[in-house]
Amino acid sequence: MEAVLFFASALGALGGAIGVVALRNPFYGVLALIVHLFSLAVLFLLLSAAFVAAAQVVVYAGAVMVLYVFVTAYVGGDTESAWEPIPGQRFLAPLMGAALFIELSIAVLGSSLVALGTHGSDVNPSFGNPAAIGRLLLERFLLAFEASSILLLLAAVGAVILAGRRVEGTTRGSSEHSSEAPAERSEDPLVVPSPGASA
Amino acid sequence: MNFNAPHIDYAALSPVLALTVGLCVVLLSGVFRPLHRTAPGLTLITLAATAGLLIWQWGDATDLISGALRLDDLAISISLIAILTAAFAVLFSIREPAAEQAGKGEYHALLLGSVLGMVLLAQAQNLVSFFVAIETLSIPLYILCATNMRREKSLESGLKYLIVGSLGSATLLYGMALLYGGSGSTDFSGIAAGISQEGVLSDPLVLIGIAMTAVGLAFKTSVAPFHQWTPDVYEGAPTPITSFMAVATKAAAFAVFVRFFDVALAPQANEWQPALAVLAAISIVIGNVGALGQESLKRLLGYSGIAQAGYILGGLVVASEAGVNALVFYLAGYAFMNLAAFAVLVARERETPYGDDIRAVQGLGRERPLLAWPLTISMLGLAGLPATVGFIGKLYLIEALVEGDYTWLAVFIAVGTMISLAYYLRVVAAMWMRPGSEAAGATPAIAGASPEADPIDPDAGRRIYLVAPAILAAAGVVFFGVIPQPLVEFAEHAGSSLF
Amino acid sequence: MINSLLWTPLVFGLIGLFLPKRLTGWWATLGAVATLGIATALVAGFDSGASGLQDTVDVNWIPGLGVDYSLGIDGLNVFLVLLTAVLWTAGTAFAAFREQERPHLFFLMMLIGETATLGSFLAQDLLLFVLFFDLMLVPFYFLFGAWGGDREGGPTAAAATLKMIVYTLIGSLLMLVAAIATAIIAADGGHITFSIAELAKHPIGEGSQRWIFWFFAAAFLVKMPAFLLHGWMPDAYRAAPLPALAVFSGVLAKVGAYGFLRVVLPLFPDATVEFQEVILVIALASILYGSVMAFTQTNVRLIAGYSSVAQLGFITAGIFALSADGADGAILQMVNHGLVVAPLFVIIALLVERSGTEDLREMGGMAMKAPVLAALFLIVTLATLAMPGSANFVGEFYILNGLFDSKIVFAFVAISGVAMSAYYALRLYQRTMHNRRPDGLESREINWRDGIVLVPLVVCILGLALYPQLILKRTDISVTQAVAAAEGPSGGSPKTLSRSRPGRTTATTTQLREPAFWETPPTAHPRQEAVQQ
Amino acid sequence: MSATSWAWLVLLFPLLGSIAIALGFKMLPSKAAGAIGTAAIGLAFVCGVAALISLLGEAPDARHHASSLWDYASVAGLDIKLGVFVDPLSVFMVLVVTGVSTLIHLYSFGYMQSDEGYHRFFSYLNFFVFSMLLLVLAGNFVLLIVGWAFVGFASYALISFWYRRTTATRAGMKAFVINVVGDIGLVLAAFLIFRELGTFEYGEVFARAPHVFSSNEWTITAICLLLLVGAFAKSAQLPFHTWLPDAMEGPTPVSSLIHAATMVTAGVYLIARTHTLFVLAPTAADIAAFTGLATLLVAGTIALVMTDLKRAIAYSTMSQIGYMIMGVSIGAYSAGMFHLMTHAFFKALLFMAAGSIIAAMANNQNIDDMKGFGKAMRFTSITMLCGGLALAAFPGTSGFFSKDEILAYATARGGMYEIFTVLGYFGALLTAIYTFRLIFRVLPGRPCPEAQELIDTGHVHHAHPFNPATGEEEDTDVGFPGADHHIAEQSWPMRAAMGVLAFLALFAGLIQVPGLDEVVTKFLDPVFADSPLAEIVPSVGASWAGLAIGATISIVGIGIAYWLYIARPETPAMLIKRLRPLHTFLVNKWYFDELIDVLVVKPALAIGRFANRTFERLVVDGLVSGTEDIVGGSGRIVRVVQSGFVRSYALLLIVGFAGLALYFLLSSS
Amino acid sequence: MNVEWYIVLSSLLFAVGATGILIRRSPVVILLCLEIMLNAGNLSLVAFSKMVGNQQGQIFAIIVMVVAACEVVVGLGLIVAIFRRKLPLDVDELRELRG
Repeated sequence: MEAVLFFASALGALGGAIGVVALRNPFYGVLALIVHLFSLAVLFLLLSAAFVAAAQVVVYAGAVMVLYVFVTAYVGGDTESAWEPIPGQRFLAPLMGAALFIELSIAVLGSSLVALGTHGSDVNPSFGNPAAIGRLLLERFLLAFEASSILLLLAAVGAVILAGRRVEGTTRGSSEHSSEAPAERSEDPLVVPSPGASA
Repeated sequence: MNFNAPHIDYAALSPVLALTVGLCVVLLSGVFRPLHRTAPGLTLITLAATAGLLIWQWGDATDLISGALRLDDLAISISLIAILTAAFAVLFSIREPAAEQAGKGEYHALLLGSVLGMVLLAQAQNLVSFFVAIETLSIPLYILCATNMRREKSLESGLKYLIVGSLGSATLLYGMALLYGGSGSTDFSGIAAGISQEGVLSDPLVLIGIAMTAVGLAFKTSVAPFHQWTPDVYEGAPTPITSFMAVATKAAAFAVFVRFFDVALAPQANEWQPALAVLAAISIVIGNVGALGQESLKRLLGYSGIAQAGYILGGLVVASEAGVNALVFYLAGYAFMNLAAFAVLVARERETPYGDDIRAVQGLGRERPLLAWPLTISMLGLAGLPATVGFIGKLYLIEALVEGDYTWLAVFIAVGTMISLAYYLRVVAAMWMRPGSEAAGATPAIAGASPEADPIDPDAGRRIYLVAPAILAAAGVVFFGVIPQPLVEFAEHAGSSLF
Repeated sequence: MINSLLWTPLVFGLIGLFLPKRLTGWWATLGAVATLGIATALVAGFDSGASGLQDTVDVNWIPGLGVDYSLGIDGLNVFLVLLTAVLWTAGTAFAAFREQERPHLFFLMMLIGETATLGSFLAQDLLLFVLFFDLMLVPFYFLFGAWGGDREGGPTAAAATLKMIVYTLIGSLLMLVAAIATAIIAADGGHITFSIAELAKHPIGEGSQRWIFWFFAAAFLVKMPAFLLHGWMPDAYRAAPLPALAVFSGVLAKVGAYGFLRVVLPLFPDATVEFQEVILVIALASILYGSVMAFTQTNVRLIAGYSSVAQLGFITAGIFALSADGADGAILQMVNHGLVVAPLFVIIALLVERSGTEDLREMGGMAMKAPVLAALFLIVTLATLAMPGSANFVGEFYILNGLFDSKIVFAFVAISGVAMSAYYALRLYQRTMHNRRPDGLESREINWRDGIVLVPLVVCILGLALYPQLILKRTDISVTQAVAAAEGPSGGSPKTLSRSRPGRTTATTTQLREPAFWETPPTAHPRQEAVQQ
Repeated sequence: MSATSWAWLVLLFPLLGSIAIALGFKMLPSKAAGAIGTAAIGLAFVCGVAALISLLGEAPDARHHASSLWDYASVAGLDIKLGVFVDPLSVFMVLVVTGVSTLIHLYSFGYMQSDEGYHRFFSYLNFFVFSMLLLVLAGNFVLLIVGWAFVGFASYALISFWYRRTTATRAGMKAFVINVVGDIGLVLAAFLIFRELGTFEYGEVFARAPHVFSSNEWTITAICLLLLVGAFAKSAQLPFHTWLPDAMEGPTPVSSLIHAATMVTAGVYLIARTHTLFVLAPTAADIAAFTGLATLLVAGTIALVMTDLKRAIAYSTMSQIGYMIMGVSIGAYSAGMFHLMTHAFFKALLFMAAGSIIAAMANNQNIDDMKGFGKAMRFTSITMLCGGLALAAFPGTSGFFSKDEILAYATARGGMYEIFTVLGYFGALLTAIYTFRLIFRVLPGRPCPEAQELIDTGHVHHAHPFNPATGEEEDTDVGFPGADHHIAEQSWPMRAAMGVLAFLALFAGLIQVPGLDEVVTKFLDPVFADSPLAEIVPSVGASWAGLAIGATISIVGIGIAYWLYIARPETPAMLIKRLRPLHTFLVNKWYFDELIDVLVVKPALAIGRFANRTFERLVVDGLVSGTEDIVGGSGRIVRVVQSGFVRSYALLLIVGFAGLALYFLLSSS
Repeated sequence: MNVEWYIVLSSLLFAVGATGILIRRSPVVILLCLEIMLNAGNLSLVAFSKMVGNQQGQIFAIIVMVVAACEVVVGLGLIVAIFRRKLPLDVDELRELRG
């Protein structure tokens, strides 16, 4: 049963990933990623990480993906041409990908860690449930928790600065100096669902 | 279910808290229009307060928040360097168009956020806080690089930095995961214990983990071959931000580099030492030859930064106390030298049409001696000529290297320095041995110049907030070159706190 | 005392920045003169009998790194210090008499240069030595680059100077590594010290001596410059402003040779002995090549430049004869060459002013209205070609004698350089002062300003010619100690060598008490066997 | 006062004179300069005489003193003092040098009257005398070398005295360089001596040498040969002689003082001084002797065809010095020294006469243009005749006794040394011929225009001089004797000097008549007592026999000359036509210059050109530019890789990681 | 199911993501690929946390999600800014900075 689930979701994750890489249209890419994320969530569950799985669904499939959809919609998901300007890139890139994979798997398979070969230490049912995670977050990893919240804040600010300002766009080459950029807060759709909520 | 909050030593945490509070205040000042002019002031105050608190903590080492952080002299010294740099950057940012466009409050808030990331990074001794800190450091920088949104280059640099940087952090993350798997702990001490037990030593999994973390950190410290973002981002970013990145990022990243490798991965030292030594050598060569024939001074400094990173990495490679001392010392000196140079750069960028092109400093010796001297001193210092802190720093590094049986790397440093003269002295020559290029007329279509940006401010070269820092930093370069002992002791504290 | 000697120039230079333009030159000259005064006092107070350092300063400078600020004078450097002071006075005065652009910077650099040079002579701490050694380059980089002349068809002054700096720093950076390595290997885990005296007490293992020796040698040979490493010299010399060039080739080249005596011989005796021949070959090559180049050059600066290459070759050969007399001669020759080449460049400057060209072929007949200049030039020329009776001759005589005793073949080759020097020196004199005078070339008598620069130098030359012992007897003790380390294995000194023929020495020693030759010798056998011929 | 203190004074006066004139060149009137110069040398001569007296006051064995002022350079086992060594030999030389110099100064006082460089001339001249005295009085080899080089320099300075004259400067350079070669020989000899004996002092060297060296071993031979290099270079012996004829570019008094009377004989003095060593190295001695002989003959033959008055005399000088070298090398020490003295007299005189004539010819030196000066310049021609007779060893004259004494000794020594006698006499024949060739072509006959002008108007001929070699006009403003010249007839100092010398040339021989009085031999005996060769003494009878032969030979020679140039004036031309190749060979001076040019000068210049054009550019600069290119090139590569494509940056990052990971994986397994 | 499987899968995902970054030119897709790489990290973290039996890995994973979210936000913000400037949304077109 577990094996079936694993392989199914593994295929899902992998398929999603490959889809992202392969699909020319970014919009489909986003959709592929969602598949990828959900199947990952399943894997997390298999690994008895309930809360992580939940977060994965909520944060990613929820917030982040919405962002992606918005942006792709906004900038227009036109398919990119197959033209490759960098010599050797097309040949080297997959090669390197393969190299990465081979090296990593050699590391894993060649590792002498006995635990790898096992099913993992068998854990009590409370392992990874929200309570346990929450306790750890607030006790052991309090700092990381707080810091990440500040990080979110900064990211939000950044998004506001970058996307929120109506700077008269000066295309490349032209050199017109717009005086000080107007600093009024624009309720940009992009910032509203900033994942700060989810933390 | 009972919940017992961890014990928190607020005294030791105070610097971080101060920064956080300051960050919020500055951000708010930006929100309320009338106050946003006070942002720089507030930022400086925050930095000053943080620095004060850090100095207050000088000398004692404490674990914070159940071992997430460790505030010791290494952390404090590096944080101080970062804060100093940030202060300078704030001064440089006055009348900086990027700051105007981003809004002073937000701009400075992001700056402070990055500084916070650095302070945390310098203290981090747990993979999680390590990762969070390094991201807290980087993400604001991604943004800041792009803040001069009128200039395409600024945006481009932001995007490049973001993409490659995230790639780097992804690699770092994966390495951390492997190490966590290999050792079963996220604490540095736990990792050290975990990987030093029989059977795990030189286990491929762990080694690959080390490799990946090394890549991540090497990326942040712009060590070749993970350096390529450096010149582009340095050139594209607003100059004050470049100056901040060039020094502070390196310092913080090296701090955690040292802590992670010399503490957590110490058991595997003789596995990674040769590898890192080779990286150091590579970046010395690439950085120095890359800087030859650059027209844009920021680019030039970018490449020179790569080379310098190579030198500094040497201090880490030997994994000895002397090595760490040398590393901290060199970072401090490097801060002075770079800040002096960037102060002049900012001034010239604003008062000439040449942007950061080398032509911007031609004839500076006649025209603005007060700017020419600092740049000259900093160039001589970076070239490691005597009576500058650069010389002592190199001396320190070489001594550590030779002691650690890495003489060949020391020779590399020597040879690299020799190559580096070719471009450092080119700048000096441009200042003292060429007529001023003002006569050449303002033709702003120049590599490295910033065409679409930034109105010219004809007397930027006289602005106290640029000239004073320049002279100050230059004075530091010479002072610590002649009387290095104080700085040496500063560095020795840092080193002794690790070993 | 020694501190004031070292820092006086710098202090004067810095104060000079705040004086009005026209005063700076005089102020700088004053500073140089003051330094000269102190130096003279030091030499006067120097005790020729005592061995070891005299009035030393030794302060912990960077305890963390084991670097001390330790200065001192002994036989090796005492006269080089004096030479430095003398030449700088001359050079500064010469420059002060002329209009300089940006005089503040110019004279500041001149004086910084003096401090750096004095420092490298005085330093008794290996690292301090290296530091000053490198520091010397900085002021001269500015002097050559900013006040030098660009050559059409050639590199700009800046480029030529850059070449020089990079070239000379190759060596000195490697030297930095080597110095540190020496200290650490010697410390062997213990407390690190860079004190030369300490390091000399227990030399490091032969294996490490080998590469360290070459790192130091590289630095010194480039500085001199020696054959094959002189690539920077022609361009730099053609670019350099003459007052600066006078002190540069007068003093800085000597630092290299001095370094061999001060550092290499005492610290790396085994390597020194091992590589003696190699260095000697380089030295000979420098002598021959320098001479040959000198008598084919047409640019007056380069004639002087290549002649110094040859001269420095002699000095190196003297040092690496590894015998007391060779090294004595080397020191003497360093001072002599400094005293000769500086006025030579001053004179060249005057000639160029008069003829408006640096090409030998376009000069001539200038002695006509300038008998005094001609006379001074003649004296300098004769000293340059080591005319017997000049101190230079004594120097070369000692050098070659030392070489003759240790490596006779090298001596024979080296001495051919003497003949060539006669030719190129005289050629320089004749082609400029004698022969027909091209049109549009004025022959003007030297004016009193240049006179008071030139005449004292010439007087020094003459004084030394009459009494070279003045230097020799003060340097001998230290020199003997310096070579002693290396001398033992190689067996260089004349005494040991002539002792190596016991039968003879007994004869001579007994003969000392015998009646002199005009009385009929006790044994008649030489006479008879001569008769049988 | 002791002899040594007199010796110091001897040195002092000329030096002071030189310095005084040099410093006072602006205020001193020219006559005063000349006076000071002459007086200084005169005083030196007086002091020399005083030294002689105080020396004669002692027992013959004790006639030697060393004294030193201060340590010149003595450390590290070398002990070099500033010291003089006084013994009969050096005093003898001092007397000859100072004596002749005084007269020549006197001559120059008149001769150089109209020369712009009057001060310079006398300053140089005094300096030369000082150097020459230093050479002869030096107490050790180093000081000897110093004096040796000083005279070399003085000779250079005086040869190129008229320094706008390119031929003069070239000649000066040639003389100087060849002399330096000689110096090097001496220096090396000194090194060897020090290496073997551990000292430079004459006294100790000569004392130790016999005990240290076994006869003819290579070291002592080497020492002597090196000494000979110095001697030959200075004394213009083969193959180092080529500078001497060119040296005639200098003013005539210089030729007469330096290149006839004193300096060029320094080599003879050197051999005599170091005879102790040569006794130990017979091979070297013989080499010296044969070289002397060769020079004697070669120079003699060349002198037969020279048409330049001074050069002809110069070659005769060479051959006469050949006699001396021969003499002192085979052991006829006092004879050699005696010939040195007499030769100084008559050769100086000949040059003075020649100078007087050349002045009358307005600096034209070609004897083809000269004729009939016998009528025009009585005094000059008479003195010239005296000198000629002495040179041709006419019976009773000084040359007669001195030359034949050498040959007599050679006969007495016997063995292969007979060769020297025979060829020596042949040389004497040549001497007589070429001497009187000059005299017969210049003095008698129908006066040439210049001479005629002198007879008619009493004025010396004026012409703007030009350089025969280059054809360019002399510029007289540097002191080339311009407008008016001075001849003996019109200036008393010249006459005085020439008169005295004429007397000496004729009668100085009488102090050394075999069997009667042998003043010189007796005086010098203590010096050479230690030499076994000194014991060989030709019997009086043999000597007189020799004299008889010599007399006949010289008379025959003069006869031949008369027959050729007076009785049958057309024969020479015919001979030349018949012996064309031989003549050209001689006119080109046996092609020695060309030989040296090919062997030494051209190679050196070629090497120089190679080093300058090829080596410097390719190798030396190649080293620099090569490294520059490598570094710069790699820099360009780096910049190309920095393509601006963010994806390629990412690629490099991944590649770097892959490499790193690979390394770790390999190291783990 | 053995932990190895998870790790191998995660490394595969990591490689795929990297390849994506290397070959795709639209910044949006590149961000997506970054997500994949980070998720690969997460997967291994969680797997290891199961293996070693402590939850630190899971915490780490959560934090990583947050960080990833931040990067996304900033990245998208940049993309929008670039788009607003009428600059091409193609990383290969953005190469003013080079050399």
